[in-house]
Amino acid sequence: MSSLLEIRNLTVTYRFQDRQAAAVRALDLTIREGEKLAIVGESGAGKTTLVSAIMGLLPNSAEIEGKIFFREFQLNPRILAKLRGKEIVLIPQNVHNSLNPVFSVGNQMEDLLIEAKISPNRRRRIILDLLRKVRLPRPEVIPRSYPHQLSGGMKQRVLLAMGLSRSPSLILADEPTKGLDPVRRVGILYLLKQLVEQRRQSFVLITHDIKAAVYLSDTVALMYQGEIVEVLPASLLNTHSLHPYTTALLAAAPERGLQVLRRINPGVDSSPIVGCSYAAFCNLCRPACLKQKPVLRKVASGHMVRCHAIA
Amino acid sequence: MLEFRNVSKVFRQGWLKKTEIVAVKEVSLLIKPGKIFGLMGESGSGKSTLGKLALGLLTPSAGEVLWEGRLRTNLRSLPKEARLAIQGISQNPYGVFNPRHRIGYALAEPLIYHGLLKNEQERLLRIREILELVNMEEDCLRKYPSQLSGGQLQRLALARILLMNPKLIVADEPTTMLDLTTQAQIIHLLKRIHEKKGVAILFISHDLPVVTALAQRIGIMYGGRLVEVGSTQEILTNPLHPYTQLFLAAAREEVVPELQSNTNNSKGCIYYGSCYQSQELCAVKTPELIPVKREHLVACHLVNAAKNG
Amino acid sequence: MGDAIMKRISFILAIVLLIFLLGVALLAPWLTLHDPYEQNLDNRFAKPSRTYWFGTDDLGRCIYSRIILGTRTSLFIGIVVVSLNTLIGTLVGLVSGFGPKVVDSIVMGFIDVLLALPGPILTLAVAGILGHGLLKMIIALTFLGWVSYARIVRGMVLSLKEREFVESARTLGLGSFHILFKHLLPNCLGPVIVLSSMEMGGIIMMVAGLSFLGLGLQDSYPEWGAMLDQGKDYLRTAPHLAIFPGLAIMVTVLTFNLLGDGLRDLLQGEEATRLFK
Amino acid sequence: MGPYLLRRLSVAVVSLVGVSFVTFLLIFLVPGDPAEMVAQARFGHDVGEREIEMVCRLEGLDQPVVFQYIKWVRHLLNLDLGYSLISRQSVLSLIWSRFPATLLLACSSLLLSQIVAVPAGIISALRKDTWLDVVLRLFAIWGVSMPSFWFSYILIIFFALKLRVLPVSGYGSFANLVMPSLALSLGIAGHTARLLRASILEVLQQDYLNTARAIGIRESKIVFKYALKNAMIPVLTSVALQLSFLLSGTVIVESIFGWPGLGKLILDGIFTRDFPVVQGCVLFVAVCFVVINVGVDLLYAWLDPRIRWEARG
Repeated sequence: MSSLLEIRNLTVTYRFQDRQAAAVRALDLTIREGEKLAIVGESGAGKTTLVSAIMGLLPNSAEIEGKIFFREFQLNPRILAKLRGKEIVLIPQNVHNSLNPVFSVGNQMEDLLIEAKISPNRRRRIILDLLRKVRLPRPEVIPRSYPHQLSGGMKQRVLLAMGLSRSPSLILADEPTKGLDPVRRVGILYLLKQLVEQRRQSFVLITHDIKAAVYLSDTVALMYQGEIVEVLPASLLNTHSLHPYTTALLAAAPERGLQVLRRINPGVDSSPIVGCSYAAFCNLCRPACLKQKPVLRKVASGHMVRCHAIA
Repeated sequence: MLEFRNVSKVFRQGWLKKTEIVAVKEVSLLIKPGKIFGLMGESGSGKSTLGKLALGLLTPSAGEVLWEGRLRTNLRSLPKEARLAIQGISQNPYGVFNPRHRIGYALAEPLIYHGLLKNEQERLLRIREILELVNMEEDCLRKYPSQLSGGQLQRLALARILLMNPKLIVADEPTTMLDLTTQAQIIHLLKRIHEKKGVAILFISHDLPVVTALAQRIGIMYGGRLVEVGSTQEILTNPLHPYTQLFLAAAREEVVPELQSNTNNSKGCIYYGSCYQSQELCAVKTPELIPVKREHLVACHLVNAAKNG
Repeated sequence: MGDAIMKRISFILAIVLLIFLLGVALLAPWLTLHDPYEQNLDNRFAKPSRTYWFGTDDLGRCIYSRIILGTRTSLFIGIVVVSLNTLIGTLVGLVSGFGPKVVDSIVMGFIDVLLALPGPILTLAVAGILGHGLLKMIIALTFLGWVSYARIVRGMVLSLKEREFVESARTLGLGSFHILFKHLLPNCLGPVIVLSSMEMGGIIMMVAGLSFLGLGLQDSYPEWGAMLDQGKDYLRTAPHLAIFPGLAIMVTVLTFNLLGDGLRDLLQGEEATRLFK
Repeated sequence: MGPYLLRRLSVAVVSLVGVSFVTFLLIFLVPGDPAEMVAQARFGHDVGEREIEMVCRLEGLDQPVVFQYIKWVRHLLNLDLGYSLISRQSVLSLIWSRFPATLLLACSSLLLSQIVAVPAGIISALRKDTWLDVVLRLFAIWGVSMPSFWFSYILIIFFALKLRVLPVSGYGSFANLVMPSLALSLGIAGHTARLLRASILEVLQQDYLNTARAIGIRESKIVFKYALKNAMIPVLTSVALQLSFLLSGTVIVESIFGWPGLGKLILDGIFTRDFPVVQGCVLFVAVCFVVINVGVDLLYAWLDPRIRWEARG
């Protein structure tokens, strides 16, 4: 598979008055054609910043360094403006405020089809097809409704339908299962699974939900403090993960007995400039970890780890 | 000790209060001292409203909330101890503390207000003791809420209510906004407090694994009604209500049929529209919550019919 | 970054101007060049000069000295009226937002009717009917002035009431008055202060307007609006009669508007800082 | 929409009742005996006890307040606002004769201010933090801080006295309209530009705009369709308020430029102590106020579907 999206040495820093904070640090990532990738991490790991950087939708307070290539083209705001919707699409996290409250759903969907230069007489049918595809109940009344008349789940599906409207090569979904109860969560997971499997295009799932990541993707990348600490095939996540952070994260799941493996190493900076960023909480921490930043090293086919303690 | 007797809560909205939203409908439930009760259900099932009714933040539209046999509807008429016996922690730890007060003040405020520990030395000692219990350093007392993380704030929220010596803690989705690792810490903490202090907990959540890890008994709510109550073991191994079965299957990540929006059919079973085995009776008569076994109650005509027949 | 500097500069400017205005108002008697009431009919309409910085008016009085003393009048009325409005409005808003629903409905019904009244013209009518005098002017300006504060405070209280920290204060058994003054009021103050600053400019303009129409204080009293009114017949021959008092009004109003903007940005900045953390 | 309309109209009716009551009460603010006042106006300054008593009985001023109010309202419902104490004309006909002038001035200055303010506000928000924004914002805050009466003087000095291109005062020709409109529109323009800028900046931060970008709506459409409609909603209220203000608050400018409108009528009424006229004008403006507010609410509901829904739900 050839690479679809390639991120090289990406650093994103937020500035606010005289303070600054790096949300993504020197990150390298390749998404191949047709790959289903999950980026897993806790809040503050920089997941959302990463997708915003890919989409070119970072706020003004963010400074961006590094390069992003899409099919060999280096992305810049002008190219991105053309690619968004057509080639790359983001399904946002906050579904409640993601549709414009003063326009009907149909009106907003139609705008997308106008962008795609689809003739007016075909638009209605296409909209209905899309709404059926995301399995919304009563798809014929949805275009006439306004966003506030829809439930959160319905809005999420409408956004998904909008994202699919131009069959983009890459879909990014930001936390689609966040805060959902089991029944709704399974509903959206199943729908996503169907849509992802039907298509040969690439899919990136941003989530903190490990089970969802395993269910929907072939590859999982774990993020901690703006860095990718481990990449491995999804099927191996539960059994073969190596990084101490991954281990701690998996152990904290209720099914694994809510174990707290993370400990606090006294006197270690929790966001160091040199050294491993996980050193402050790592139960395998050794002197080398404080002095030098580990690199992402290949340990097996399709498995990479950023850790001094893992040879 | 905390008892809901046929409690309903209806919110009225709109012009001339014409639109009624039934959040909780005819719920009867007993929460026993020193136990952890897990209340589950989808969003909008009324579980948070029930929590607020327990805390006295809402008054029931019908029915009674009793605490140790006394009506809890009029908080002012209760003695201070009974009033403070139920305390809560909420979903959003970032909002629990007044952004303009330091943590130290926030912790001491209720003690000062109620004149519980008048001596400043004693007060500080007690606060230190509690901080140690929740694993927080003393230097947080000088900080403002905005300087602390969600996990830390949740622990401090817990510390503040522990200072009141509650007999029941209503924990309304206390970990949904927290990370996995932080969630594990808070759950452990709740468990430790429960064991050490013998305090009862009403744990409200839609996260089945978390609830089963904590609770001894579980109640399932749907559409404002309690549809099934039983011991954790019993619910996990022998769920009887069709909705409970669906909920458990979904939590195991099995593909489940999608729920129809429940039509506001006041006559029949609340789950009628989505049920895979509904009968004629279900459309016209609301099933009552009836024990099928000791300590296992279900509100379903089919289950009752099976039991009787 | 440019924005931050611009904001800072205009805010600093506002504070400097405010200190200047307050200083002038406090020290007015020592800053005048001549007796502001002294008429000198031999020296009417004198152009600005070294002895009469802003010239003299139609009665030969020193315009500069009258403007200096007028600062006192404007700021005094402005501060009194805004304080009264803020106090009444905040109290009504707190009671309405936090009290029982019945009280809220009644108060809000009342406020809705007051808001349906045409504010400026009613103020004018009330001032006109009541007649001249300081107290009457203050009454006319407070008559409807408090309503906007009440509405804002009520809205804030209603939304704060739903916040977790107020709910938890209630379950911790804290009394209503305690919650009201210790938790709700401090969180309402920011926007109220911003509104007060913005209103201050409006009130000072209104005072000048009423005086200009001859509905304010007594004629001889040094007041900017009244001075402008005196200048209206001499626009062709002696425009300085009208130019300087108007300038004083504009600078004062601008000061409070800039101050309000600055305070609002400060408040938003504080919230942003909280979010950033 | 139906229930919403009904609700708005019922609120309007309540407001009208309140307004009528408050205006009725105005007469009690008058220092001294209203009967004496009426008698003085009718029979000259040196009235005796007998005349005062007669007026008192005739006008029902000796009856309880409630009866007087009911009587007053009954007159109002017959469109009878009473008669001027000075000219003896009916107040309503006086108002009708003056209203066109005020309406003309109000509309022209509102139009003028919006023509300037809307582009200024949009440019200022879209070019945030550039020198253009800084200049526009300075203009806006200056406009808000400028007393209309002083600005009128400056206009007169410059255009009428120095350049001699416009008449100082008067009514009737287009040239007469220019300066009063300018004087009134400055403050409104500043206000609207500031509000529009803030409103657009607020909307630009909303998630739905970023989402629209993320799913591929072009930037121009995002700004001119998605952002602008949302941003205009709060501005609309303000414009309506300005219109109400213009219908009443033009008193100063009308008196400076000798514009024969409602403001001048009120002011003359105040000075001649012609209270029925003052009362009638206040009531008339208040009714306009209520009508405009209902209109704005309907427009609001048309623009923002959430409001329609809220009323239904």
